[in-house]
Amino acid sequence: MIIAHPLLGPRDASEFVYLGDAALIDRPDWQAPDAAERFHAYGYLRDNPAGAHRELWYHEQGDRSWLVVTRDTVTHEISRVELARDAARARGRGR
Amino acid sequence: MRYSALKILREGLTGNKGWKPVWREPEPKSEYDIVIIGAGGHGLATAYYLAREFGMRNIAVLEKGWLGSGNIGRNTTIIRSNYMLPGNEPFYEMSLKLWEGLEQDFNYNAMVSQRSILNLFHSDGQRDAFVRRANAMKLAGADAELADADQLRAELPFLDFDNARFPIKGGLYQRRGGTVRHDAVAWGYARGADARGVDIIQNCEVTGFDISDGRCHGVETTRGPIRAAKVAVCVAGSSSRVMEKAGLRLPIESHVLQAFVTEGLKPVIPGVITFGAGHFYVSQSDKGGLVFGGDIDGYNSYAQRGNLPVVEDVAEGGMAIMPMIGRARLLRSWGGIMDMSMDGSPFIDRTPVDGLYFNGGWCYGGFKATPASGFCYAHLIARDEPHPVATQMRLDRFARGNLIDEKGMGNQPNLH
Amino acid sequence: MSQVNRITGGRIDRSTQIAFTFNGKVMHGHPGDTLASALLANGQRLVGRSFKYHRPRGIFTAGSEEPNALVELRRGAAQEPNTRATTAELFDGLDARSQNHRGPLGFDFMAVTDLLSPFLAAGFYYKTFMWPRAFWEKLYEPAIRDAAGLGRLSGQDDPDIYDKGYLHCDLLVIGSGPAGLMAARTAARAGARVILADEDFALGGRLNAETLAVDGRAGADWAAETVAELAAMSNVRLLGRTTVYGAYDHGVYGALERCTDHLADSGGKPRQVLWRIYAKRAVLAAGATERPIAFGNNDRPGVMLAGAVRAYANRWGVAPGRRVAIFSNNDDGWRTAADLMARGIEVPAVIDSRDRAAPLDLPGTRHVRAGAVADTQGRKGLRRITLTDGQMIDVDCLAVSGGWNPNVHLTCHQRGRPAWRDDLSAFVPGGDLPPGMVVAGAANGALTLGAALREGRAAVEAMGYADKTPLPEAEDEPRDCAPMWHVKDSRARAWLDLQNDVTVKDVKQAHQEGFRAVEHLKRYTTLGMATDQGKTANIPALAIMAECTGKTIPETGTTMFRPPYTPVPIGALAGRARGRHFRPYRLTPSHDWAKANGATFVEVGNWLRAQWFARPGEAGWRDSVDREVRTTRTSVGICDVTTLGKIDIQGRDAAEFLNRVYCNGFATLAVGKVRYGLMLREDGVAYDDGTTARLAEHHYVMTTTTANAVTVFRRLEFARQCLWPDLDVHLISTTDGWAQFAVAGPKSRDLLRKVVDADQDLSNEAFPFMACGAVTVCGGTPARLFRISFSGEMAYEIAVPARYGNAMMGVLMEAGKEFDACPYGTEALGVMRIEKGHAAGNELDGRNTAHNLGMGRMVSQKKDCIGNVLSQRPEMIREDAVQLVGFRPVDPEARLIAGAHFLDTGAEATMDNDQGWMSSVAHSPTLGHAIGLGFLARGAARMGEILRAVSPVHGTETEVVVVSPHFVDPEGERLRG
Amino acid sequence: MADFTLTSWPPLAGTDMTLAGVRLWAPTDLAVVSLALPLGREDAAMAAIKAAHGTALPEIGKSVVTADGVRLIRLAPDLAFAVFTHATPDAERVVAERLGGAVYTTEQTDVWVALGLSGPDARRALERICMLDLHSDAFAVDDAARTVMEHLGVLILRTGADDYLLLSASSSAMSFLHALETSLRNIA
Repeated sequence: MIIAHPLLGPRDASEFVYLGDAALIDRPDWQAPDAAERFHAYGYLRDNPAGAHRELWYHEQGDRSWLVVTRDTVTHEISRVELARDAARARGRGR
Repeated sequence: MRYSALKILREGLTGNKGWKPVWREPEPKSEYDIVIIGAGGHGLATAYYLAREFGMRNIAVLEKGWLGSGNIGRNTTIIRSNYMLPGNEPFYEMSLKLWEGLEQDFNYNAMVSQRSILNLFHSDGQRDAFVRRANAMKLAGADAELADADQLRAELPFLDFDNARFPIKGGLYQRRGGTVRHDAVAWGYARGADARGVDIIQNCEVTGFDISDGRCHGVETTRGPIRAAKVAVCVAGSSSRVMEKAGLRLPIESHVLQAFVTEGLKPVIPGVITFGAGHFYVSQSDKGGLVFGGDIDGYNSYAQRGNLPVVEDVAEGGMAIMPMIGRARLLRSWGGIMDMSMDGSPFIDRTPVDGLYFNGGWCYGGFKATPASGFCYAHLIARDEPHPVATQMRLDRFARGNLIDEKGMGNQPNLH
Repeated sequence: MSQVNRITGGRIDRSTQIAFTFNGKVMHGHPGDTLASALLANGQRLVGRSFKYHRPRGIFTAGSEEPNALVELRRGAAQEPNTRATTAELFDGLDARSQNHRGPLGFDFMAVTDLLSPFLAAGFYYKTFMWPRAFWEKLYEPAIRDAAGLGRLSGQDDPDIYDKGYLHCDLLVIGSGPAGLMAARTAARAGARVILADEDFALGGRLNAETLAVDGRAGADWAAETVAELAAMSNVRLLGRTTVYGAYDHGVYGALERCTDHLADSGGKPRQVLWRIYAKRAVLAAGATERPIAFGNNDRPGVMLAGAVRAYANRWGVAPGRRVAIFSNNDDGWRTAADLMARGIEVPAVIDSRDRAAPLDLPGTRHVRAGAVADTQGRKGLRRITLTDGQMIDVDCLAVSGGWNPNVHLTCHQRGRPAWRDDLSAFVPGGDLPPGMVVAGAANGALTLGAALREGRAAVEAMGYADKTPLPEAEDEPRDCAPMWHVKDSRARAWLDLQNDVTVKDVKQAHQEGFRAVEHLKRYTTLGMATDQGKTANIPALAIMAECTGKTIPETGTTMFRPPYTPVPIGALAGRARGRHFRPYRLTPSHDWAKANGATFVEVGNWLRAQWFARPGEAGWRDSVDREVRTTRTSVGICDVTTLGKIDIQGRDAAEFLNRVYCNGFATLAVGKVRYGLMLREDGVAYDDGTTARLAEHHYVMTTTTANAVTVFRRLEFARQCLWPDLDVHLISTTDGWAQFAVAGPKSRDLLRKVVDADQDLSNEAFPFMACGAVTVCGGTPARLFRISFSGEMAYEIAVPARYGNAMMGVLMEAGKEFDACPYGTEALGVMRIEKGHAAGNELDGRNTAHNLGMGRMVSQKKDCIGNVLSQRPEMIREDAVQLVGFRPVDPEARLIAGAHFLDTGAEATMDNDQGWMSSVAHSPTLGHAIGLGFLARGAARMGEILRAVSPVHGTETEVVVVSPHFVDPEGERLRG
Repeated sequence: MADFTLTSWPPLAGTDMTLAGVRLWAPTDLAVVSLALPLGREDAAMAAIKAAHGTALPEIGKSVVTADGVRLIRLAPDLAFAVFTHATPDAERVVAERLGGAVYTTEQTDVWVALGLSGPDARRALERICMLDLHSDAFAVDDAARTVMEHLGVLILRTGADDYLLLSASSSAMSFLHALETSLRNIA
């Protein structure tokens, strides 16, 4: 597979390490009253769609950036690649 | 029709005209006591044991494609019970015992061949972990045997002892481990279930569940609605897709695992051999092909195909431990979709919906589990309580913190 | 034997004669020959035996689809089983043997199975061999395994080397026939970066095997000119002898180049290179494969595909027979007759299954209209054919054509399914092709030469590559084809899969038994599972199944095509990664010193570390390790600990960051201080531990375990980029940059005072336990000093730039001479950490929590940190959970075994009674007996209890006492000294 | 205090060979310092770099050689390497002093080993291990990229039409050398 890195251009997926669903960005609030349930869902439950999947890849043999890649799990077609840092900020994460 | 050498002789002399279909092709009825979704190995085994052990007869097994088209027909055919944790080992040992009597039980030669499985170790730490595991196996009534490097050198001279990057320090044998002709397992169970009245309905895809008041009353299918008192999902590889129709999210990701076979060769490899410092395991089929595999591709996928890096990684592992296979040619590759669970262990459980049962999360280890999975699932469905060897295979174990993590990799499915 | 069947013409070099052997018999051929063409030239018709019935078999095709003519090539370790004679290039000294027979090829003892064939029908083995149970492994299976298989591996290490590589192009053209050449030429002239690959050693595809003209000259000459033009262009790469075997995601193609297989000796060069080709676009111009028609005894040597017969005559100047009949359901078969007759080969009859006039006027041969072959005679070679009307014709070769199947394989490697075309009676590429791929020529169902040229150009024109020159002129030869899959009137067995011996009857039986889905058919009968993957067998078998079910062929289905297109050696897929170069290895900075000073090395992940340093007179490793421990505990020892991961962490928010990634507090660590940190996974399980030093206000250096150095870094980057993207934190690995040495023992300070430059005060007051700082050593070399201890002794770790590491080891030893300092390896390190009860890899196994490790109280619940929420799940903090404790044997002489399980006295050895397990053991030279660490249910509350440590796999059990895991200096007085 | 001297022992010192017409050698006096740009203060950091070196940081994937002979390689939005000839083990201090605290600097010299590859067939040799497209249309002179070769992380730089500089981890220097040497032998 080839991932079109937003800064570096097309790179072979074997330069990357896969983590999983990009929902892992949405780490729950540890002080929420239902933190235990929320962390359980965060850590263990997955949509696991057959189709478009936003997922995290790490460019370990490259610039060390984490990327959010939108990839179809049936065709493997990649439709979008973002820097995870930007995606995280867009999801409201900061300090 | 009972199979035997005599029957073959009689048929051979009369032009093989008398063979009957191995299973019927029934039309679906509008209602069953139990509907099993998925005519793979586990689903067919479940139907077989429900009929044979629990006296249930009014059962349908619904299959989207042809029976046995899932992972029962795309695996590396290995059976073993060399697990470590109490949540797993008694279950897999039960499975191995069922394999040992299976062919006589269902009168079909699935070529259960206990030629042994060997897991090599390459460091003291690995050895310690294998000793712990071997002892857990023995405590569970399984067989286990440690071999040192000298013994392996004598038994398997083709392994790379002298020039290896990671020296072979020994191995853990399970002599009762081995291989089975995978398709024949599906066929044998199908034949046995069919003979006991189970309707196996191929080309019948489940499109939805009939759920009201927290209870499942049946399924919608491409061949019409079917009512059932109990609906048992058994579709590893597609678990998330099917359970989503019942409104449930699972602790599962779907990943592709590739496997490979070489051209036929005269016998060179006696049993199953597993590399401990790279991703490679191999056995030789009765037809002579080296059947081998390695790691999953590592990304979520529902495509039954993988990519080159893993093919190369597996071949590298093979050449690293047995450089004699360099001139054996890879003939076919295939990919199966694995239900990779969050701790690497499976589920046989009720769901929050009454009357709806779930069996899945087998990772890449479902084949060896087929008989026990069918038996324990049948037990759960028939009696509404888990079989004693499957009490920990629960969907809520993550919420409780009772992990069955053989590899110690945590909640990242692609590392199991 | 001479080349009795060599005729005139052909594209071989007759000026050179080369010798080869087949089954030890010396034969001759010419450069340009394949083994198959040379065997035929030498009149060798019988070349092998089939898989199941051991039937005599000859050469069936002229390409990689060959099911029959498989040989073992070369000798000794280089022996190569199952090699297709039809693709093996002839070289001087080639040594080939037939395979899969017992006794000589002509009198195979195993041919008895052919007589028993009524009892060996499809799937017979599923129905028997079940009684008695124990006989399967002992009797039946060994017999089956012995009979099965084809060629033999040598059992020796593959002597050749292999390589891999990466190529990039705008356009990959697969196949160098007319369509491929046109596509490549057009794109190349337009400036594209083009790779043209073909499995054959001679580029040109079928043009080399045909007599058709292009632009008024022989097609083969036109091909050669075009190839020459392409070869001269710098933007073109020609890859002959290269099979593009797989189409992978996103335009990555796998290709195997055979570099030295056509040479007697590879000369130390890679035998094959596995290319990964990154192609923006691809044209699949892989041609088509002819299919046979099934009829009685259609498997005899001498029954061949018509296109192959023609190829042997035209390309290789070989007559596959002297009297050749043609059996065809299409016009193309007639061209074989015409070409053979033009070369003076007698063609007694063309048997055309169609009831229509001859498409070619061929005086001198007989047209059998609406005819069919019913049976054949000739035990080891064809002698006679019998037609359905009863007439017999004496022939020594029968050329069969059942039409052509486009080679759609690569179009299906991703999601594509072929589509049926009634006019061709064949599957052609359907939808869902691999992105970027277009198909041209025969592979696309354009079976005439003119159409192939047109499609080749059109395919790349659609991509924007234009060539204004006129298209080469070529005819659209007649290609009418009327389906005929098998001769229904044949009574004798009619073969579909020649290699695996699957007959028409087997397909019918599969249908009868309910194995009607294509995949059931394949799996039950083994159809298409042989080395040729059913390239000539699958479609006819599918058609026969369709006849049985009354459905159409496309309704009946097609089978999946998966990589590889043709088999690929495992050695090539592995490339260079074998032996010691399977994976890179890492050396510590003091490796050379250690090697020169008696070290034994051990693999620790990718690292090679000194395990112990033997001294003269020591009887074994235990002596060395005991000495190293004693010396360290009584004086001073030195250990290279460079392998621990080091991560440089800088930023205004570094402190906050560390406080979130460690479960214990880091917000208050002062500059110049070090703290132990425990890292959890988000699931609450203990993951890694190490120390982190604060070198400056915004500057820290973290150490990780050796094993987790890479993954900890990855997780930190995840936290930094994905969880808290607005913290100012920067990470960079410095693991390899600093050579780091533990200097441990009561004399460590004295030793370091000799090495560290004097401006650093090393007194306990100035540089206490857990102090750190930048220093200089040996007169100004920058270094870092940490007062930390893994051994439990007063100890330091000193780091110098890695280039000085080897010298530093020598300097430390030199300075330590007066204290009898010794180097110590990983074994002594391990003994001392067990004596101190420190968890290491065997304890931090990814399953244990801080609670299990006895560090539950370290997990702060007062701050947000990775893992603290899930670490509090009810079953992870159970009272009766296992906890890390120490063990000593009741009998001080007894040994302990890591991996033993704990049972109460008197309890039966069952899993239900299992109380835990021993994780690490050592002989403690300090205490003089064995010690162990282990996990025991409610362990912390069971001090002093006596248990059994059982190891059923060793057949041993030992009584042990539960003790504190801190065996030596439990109060930690020494390290603060 | 006794006098002890530390001699430098770079892993590939002395490597210099010509195979397949390509020179493969190990420069051992290259210093490497990483420059990390503080979050939110990137402009100040860039300005400091420009002030110190007279040249702005290039785009990601590019490098530039400053007037004082420092090659600045931009590896990521917030990360660059400064590579220059410097024999003593104080490269980080030298760079840091010039940047006046506006940039986080880390000594990287001994983290890496370098191998130079020069000759018309250098690219053909690299083809065997480097998955990047090194055609000059795709990887021009002064381009830089981190990638993986034979399981080793490598920073590859094109320093001339037929010249490359490759950096990889110093602990695996012997495997790194083996990878390149084998590539040359296999195309010879």
